[in-house]
Amino acid sequence: MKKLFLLTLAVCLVACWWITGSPVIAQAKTVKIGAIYPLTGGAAAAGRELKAGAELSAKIANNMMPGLDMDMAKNAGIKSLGGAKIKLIFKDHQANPTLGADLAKKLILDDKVDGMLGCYHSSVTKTVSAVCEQYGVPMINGTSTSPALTTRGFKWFWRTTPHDKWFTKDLFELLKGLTQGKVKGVKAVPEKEISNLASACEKTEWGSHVSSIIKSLAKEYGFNLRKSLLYTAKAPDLSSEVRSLKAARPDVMLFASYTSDAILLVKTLKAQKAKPKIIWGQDAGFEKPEFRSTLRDSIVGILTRTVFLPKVAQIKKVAGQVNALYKGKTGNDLGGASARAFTGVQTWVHILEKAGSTKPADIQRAANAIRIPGDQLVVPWAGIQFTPSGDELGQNVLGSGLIGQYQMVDGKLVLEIIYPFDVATADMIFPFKWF
Amino acid sequence: MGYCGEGAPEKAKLMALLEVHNLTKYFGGLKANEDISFSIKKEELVGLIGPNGAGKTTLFNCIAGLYPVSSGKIIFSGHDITALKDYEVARLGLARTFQVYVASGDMTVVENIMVGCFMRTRSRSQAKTRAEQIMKDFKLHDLSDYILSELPVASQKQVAIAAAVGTDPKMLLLDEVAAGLNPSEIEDIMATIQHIHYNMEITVMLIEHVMELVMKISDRVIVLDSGQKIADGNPETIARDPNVVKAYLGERYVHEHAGELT
Amino acid sequence: MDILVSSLFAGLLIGMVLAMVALGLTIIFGVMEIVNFAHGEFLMVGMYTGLLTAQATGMEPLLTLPVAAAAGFLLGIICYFGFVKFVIRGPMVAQLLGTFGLMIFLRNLALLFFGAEDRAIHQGILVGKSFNIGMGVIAPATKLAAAALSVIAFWAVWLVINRTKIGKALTATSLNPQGARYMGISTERMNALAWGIGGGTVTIAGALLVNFWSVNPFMGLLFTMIAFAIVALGGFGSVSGAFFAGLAVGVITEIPGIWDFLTYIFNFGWMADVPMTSLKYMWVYLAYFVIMIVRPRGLFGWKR
Amino acid sequence: MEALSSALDFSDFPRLDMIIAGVLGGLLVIFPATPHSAFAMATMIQFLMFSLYGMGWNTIGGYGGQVDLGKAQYVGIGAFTTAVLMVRWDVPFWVSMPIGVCFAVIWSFIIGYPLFRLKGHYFAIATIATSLVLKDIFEVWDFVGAACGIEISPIKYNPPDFLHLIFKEDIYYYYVILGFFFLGILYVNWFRKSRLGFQLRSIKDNEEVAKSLGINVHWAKIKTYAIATSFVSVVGSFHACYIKNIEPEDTMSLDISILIALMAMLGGAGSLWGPIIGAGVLIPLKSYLKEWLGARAGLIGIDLIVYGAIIMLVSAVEPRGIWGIVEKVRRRKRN
Repeated sequence: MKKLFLLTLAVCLVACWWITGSPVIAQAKTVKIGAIYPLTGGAAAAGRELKAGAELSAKIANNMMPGLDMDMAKNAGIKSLGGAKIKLIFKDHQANPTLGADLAKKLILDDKVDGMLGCYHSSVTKTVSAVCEQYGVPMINGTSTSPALTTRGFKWFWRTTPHDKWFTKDLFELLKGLTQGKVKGVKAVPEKEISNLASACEKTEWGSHVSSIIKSLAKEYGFNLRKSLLYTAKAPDLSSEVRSLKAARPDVMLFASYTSDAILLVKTLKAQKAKPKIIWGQDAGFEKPEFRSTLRDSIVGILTRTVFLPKVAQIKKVAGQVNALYKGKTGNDLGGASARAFTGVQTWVHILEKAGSTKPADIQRAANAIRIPGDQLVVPWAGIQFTPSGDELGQNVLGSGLIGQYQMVDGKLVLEIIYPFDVATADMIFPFKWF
Repeated sequence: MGYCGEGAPEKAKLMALLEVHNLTKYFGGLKANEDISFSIKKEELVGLIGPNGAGKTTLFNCIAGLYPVSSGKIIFSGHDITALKDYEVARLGLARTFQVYVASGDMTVVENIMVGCFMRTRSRSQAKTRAEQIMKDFKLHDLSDYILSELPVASQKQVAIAAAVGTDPKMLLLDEVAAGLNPSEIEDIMATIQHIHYNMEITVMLIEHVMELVMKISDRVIVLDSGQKIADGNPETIARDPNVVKAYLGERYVHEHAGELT
Repeated sequence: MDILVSSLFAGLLIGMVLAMVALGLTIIFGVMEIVNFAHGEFLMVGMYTGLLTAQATGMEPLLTLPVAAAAGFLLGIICYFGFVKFVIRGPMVAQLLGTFGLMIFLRNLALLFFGAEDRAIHQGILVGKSFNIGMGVIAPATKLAAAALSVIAFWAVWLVINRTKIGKALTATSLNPQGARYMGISTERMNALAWGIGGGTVTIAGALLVNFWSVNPFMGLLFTMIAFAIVALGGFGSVSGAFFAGLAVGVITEIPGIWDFLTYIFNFGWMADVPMTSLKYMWVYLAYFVIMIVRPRGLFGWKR
Repeated sequence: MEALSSALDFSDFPRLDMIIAGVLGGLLVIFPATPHSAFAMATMIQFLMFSLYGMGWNTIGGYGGQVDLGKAQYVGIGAFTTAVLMVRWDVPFWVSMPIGVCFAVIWSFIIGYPLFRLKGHYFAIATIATSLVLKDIFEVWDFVGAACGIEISPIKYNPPDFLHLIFKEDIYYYYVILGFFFLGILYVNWFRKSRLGFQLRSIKDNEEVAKSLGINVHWAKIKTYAIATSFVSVVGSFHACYIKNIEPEDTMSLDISILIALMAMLGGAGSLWGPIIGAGVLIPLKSYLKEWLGARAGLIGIDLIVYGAIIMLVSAVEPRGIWGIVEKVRRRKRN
C-alpha cells in the first residue's frame, strides 16, 4: 500500500523537480534561434524541406563559401558579433497551435533563444508569434502566408514572404492576361470562356482566408464565383466536395490545399471526369515532391502559385549556386518551402549583422531599418524591406510570387514559369486537359 | 366475523391501507395476473403464497409501480397509485425489497441504509442518526462499516429490509426474504419481520415459500395459482383449503388421498 | 438533377463498403455484447495492409484482399486471447476503458510505424478509369469494384452465419451462452471466432477503401462512429440489418450533394452559403443519436 | 452551515492519506518558488486542469457509473463563451466564466434529458456523437470564428490583468487554477457525502433498488450531469485565457473527452482522489514521454502507445483503477 502512495507521490514530485532542467547557459559566440516546424504530422514532408533549407542557410552563414556570391557567405559567422555562429534549435509543432505555443515558451524561457523562426502553418504561427510578442522576442516568419498575421500590429513579428492576397492577385492578373493575350503561347481568350470560377479551400486559418480573398478579388476583377467551399484537410474522402464543385460547371478551379488533400482532390477530379479549363493550386500541397511522385503524369497542365521554382536557378545566378548545394544535400531541387526557409534564416543573419548585438531592442531597430537587395536572395524578389508602420506592420513589401505550370519536357515533369509574363519560361498549356 | 360496533380508533386502525381491484397483467400473450382483488388493513401481516410461476412477484411489481398494469386499479392509503412510477409509490410510503438482491459496488452497510433515510430528509446528519437507530434495532450496528457486497446473503437481505424501513414506509412488500437461508438465519429474519410489524407498526405483505415461516407469522394468507387468486383467509383455513392443496400437490394426489383432508 | 442522382448513386456505392465496415462490429457485439472502440483502428490496419502490400509488390490493389483479410483475422484472434478475454468478465466500464486502450494503442503504433502523413495509392488497372452511366452519373471503376466485392464478401459471411454449422454455433452462443455451453459449444472459441471474423471483414473493407480514399493513423475513430451509426440503425447484432443500414448511412454522407440539388431547385441565396460539405459527417453522428433515442433496438434490431 | 462543514470534513479517510494529501498540497503551493523549467510549469498547469476535468467527470462517471465520453463539448462551450465575450465585448473573465457555465448547463439539460434514457455502451457512444456534432457545428459557425477559432490578442491587454486573466508569466495562471483545484476538491468532497451523492452511488449499485427507495433516477442523473458539466466548463473558460487561441479542432476534439475520462478511470472512478492520481500519473508521463522520446528520438506517438498499454492493463487487472488497487490491498490488510 505504502508503495502505491509513494508511486503517486514520486510522480507528482517528478512533475515538480524532474526536468527542472538546468536552463541552458547562453555561451558566447553563438546566436540561438528557435525554429518551430511541423517535423512530424500531416505536413512532415514540408517540415523536412523547411528544416533542410534553414540548415543550409545557417551552414552558409557560419562558414566561408568562396564560390557563392552572397554577403553572408563571405565571412564565417556574424562579423559584427565577432564571428558569432548561428545555432538553430528545431522543435516539432505537429501542426498543433497549442503545442506550438508551449514549445515557444520552452524555447524562450528554458533555451533562452535570441530569436524565433517559423512556423509554416499560419494557425501555429499565430499562437507562437503571440507568445513572442508577450515576451518581446523577435520572430521572423518566412513561410506562413495568411494575410491576418501582419494585420495584428505586433511589434516583434516580421514576415519575409508575400502573403496570399498578393499571390491570389497574381492569379487574377494571369486570368486577365489570358483574355488580353498577354500569356506566352496562348492567343487572347474570350472573357466568357473563363469567367466562371469555383474554389475549394481547406478550412483552417490559411485556407479560409484564401477563400475569402478569392471571393473579394473575383468581385473586383469581374469574374463570377459559382461555388466556394471549405473542407477538412484530414477527411479521407472528398468526392462529394468534388461533385459539388463539378456541378457548378466552372471554367477555373481554385484550390488551397495541403499535401494529402491536394493529392486526393486531383485523384477524385480525374475519376469524376471534371473538365475545367484551368486548375490552380495555392502553393503548399501543389508543389510538394509527394504530389508529383504520387500522381505523376495526371498533373500535367495544373497551375500552382509559388515563390521559387528550379527554373529560377536558370534566371538567377545565386539561386543556381544555392540550389546546387541544396540538391547535393537532399537530392531534391529547392522548393517554395525550402527556399523561403532559407531566406528566413538569411534575413536573420543580415539583421544581426546590422544590429551588432543580440539585445531585442537593437534587433527590433535593425529589423525595421533593414534593406536586403534582391541580388542577395535565392527567391526572385526585389529584396526585403519591412513596413515599420501602418496596418500591415512588419510585412516585406518587396516580395513577389510566381505561377508555375506542370509540363512534360522530354518525359520529365517540370514546373515552367508562366507568370510574371516577362520571365515566362514556356508556353502555357491552355485549356487544361487530363493527360 | 364482523368488526362492527367497535371504537373509533379501532376503526381507523382497521380501514383498508392497500386495495387492489381486478388487477390484470399481460406479458404479450400470456396472462401473469388475472383479475386479482384483495385489500389489506393497517397493521396486518399478510402472506402471499403460491407455487412457482403463480405470478406473486409480478403482482408485487405491479403494486410497486415497476410494471404498468394491463387493467385494474390499485389504491394505497387513499391515493390511486395505479399509474404512478415506482419511486413515486415509494415516496407515498409503500416500500419493497427484491427477491434476488445482488449488492454490487463499494457502499458500506450504513451508507446503504442512509440512502433509504435520505428519502425523507436532505440533511446528512439526520439521515445518519436515523440509519444508526435502525441498525441498532436490526442488530446490524457491528457490521456498519463493512462493504455490503462482501457480506453473506443473510446480512445483505437484512440490510435491504433495513434500507426499505429507512424510508419509513406505511407498508412493506417483502419478496422471498427467507429464500436460500439456513434455519437459524430464517429465525433472525422472522424476528426482524415481527419487529417491523409489531414494534414499528408497519403493515407487511410478504411472498414466501418457507411455509412454517408464513403460517407462523401471518395474520392472513393469500394464495395465487397460475395468476389467479384461489384462496384468502387465516393460515389454518388456508392449510385445509382443498384448492390450495390441489394447487400445491396437484389434482391426482388430491383424488388419491381424498378423505384424508376435510 | 444530375447532382442528385449522382450523389445518391455514390452514396449507395460507398454505403455497400461502409456496411462491410460495420459488419464486424455487429457480429462481435451480437456474440458477446461488447462494443469494440478499436474497430476503426482495425479498418485502418486493413487499409495500411492493402496499401503497403500493393506498393511493395506493385500488384493490383484489389488483389491484396486476402492478405488484408488474413491480417485482420489474426489481429482479431490475437486481440481476443491477448486482451479482450480478460476484460469481458469485468464490468462495462472496464470493457469501455479496455477497448479504448486498444484503440489508442493501435492508432499510435500505426503512427510510429507509418508516420502521420496521409497515404494514398494511385496504381492498378482500375485507376483513373470511370464509366459514364448517364444522367451525370460517373462511376469510378475502383469504387464499382469495391462495392461489388464488398457485396460478395457480405453475402459470403451471411452464408457462413446462417447456413453452416459454425454459424449456427455462433448464433447459439449469441442467443444463450449458457445453453450453448451445455450443447458442448466452446463459447471461448466462438468469441475468438467472432473477433476473427469481425477483424477479417473490416480489414477487407479497409483494403477496398484504400483504393480511392487516403489513410492516416487517426482516421479510425471516424469510421468507428460511422460503424456505430450503422449498427445502431441496423440493430445491434443484426447482420442483414447492417447491410441496409450501411446503404442508408452511405446516402447520409452524400447529403451535401442532395443539398446542392435543393439549392438549385429553390435557389435561395442563403442555401448556397450553408457549408454543407464541412458538415458531411455530422449527419451521421446526428443520425446515430436520434436513432438511439427513438428506436434503441435499431430499425431491424432483434437483440439488445 | 452543514454543507461547509461536511465539505471540510475528510475524517473518513485514514490519517496516512491525509498526511500524504497535505504534503502534496503543500508541494503544489510552493512549487513555483522552487527552481523549475517553463516546461515543468506548463505540465503542472496541465495536470491541475485535467485533475479538475477529471473531478467533474468523476461526479457523473465515477459516482454515477455513467461513462460519459463527450465532455469536450463543454470544454468548448466554456472556452468559446469566454473568448467570444472577451474579444467582441471585452467582458472580464470573472463575468464570462459564469455565463459560460450557464450555457453549458442549459445545453447539458437539453441533451441530457434524452441521453439518460440510454444505458451503458449506448449512452457512452451517444455522448461521443453529441460532442462531435457540436464540434462540427462550431467549425462552420462564423460567429465563433469557425474552424480558425478565436484569438485573444495579448497586446490588447497589459499583463498582469487579473480582470481578464491575461498574464505573461505562467505563475499567475498556476495559482488561479490551483485555487480552482482546491475548491474543486472541497466541492466533490461535499458532493460525495450529500444526498445526491448517495442517491447516485446507489443508482450505480442497482437502479431497481434505487427506485424502490424513492429515488427519481433519471432526474438525479441529469442533475449530476449538469454539475459535472459546470466543472468542465469553468476549466474550459480558464483554458481560453491561458492558451489565448482556441480552435474547435483542439479544444473540442474527442481526444480531450477520452483523456478526461481516462484520468478518472485510471486513477479510480468513484473516489475523491482518483482523478487527481490519474492526472498526476498520465499528464507528466504524456508530456515528458512526448518531449524525450517524441522530440529527441523522433518516436512520435510512443507516449500514447505507453498510454494505451497502461489503460489496457488497468482495465484487465483492476477496473477500479489505481485507487481500487490501494483499497483492495487495504481491505486485505484489515481482514
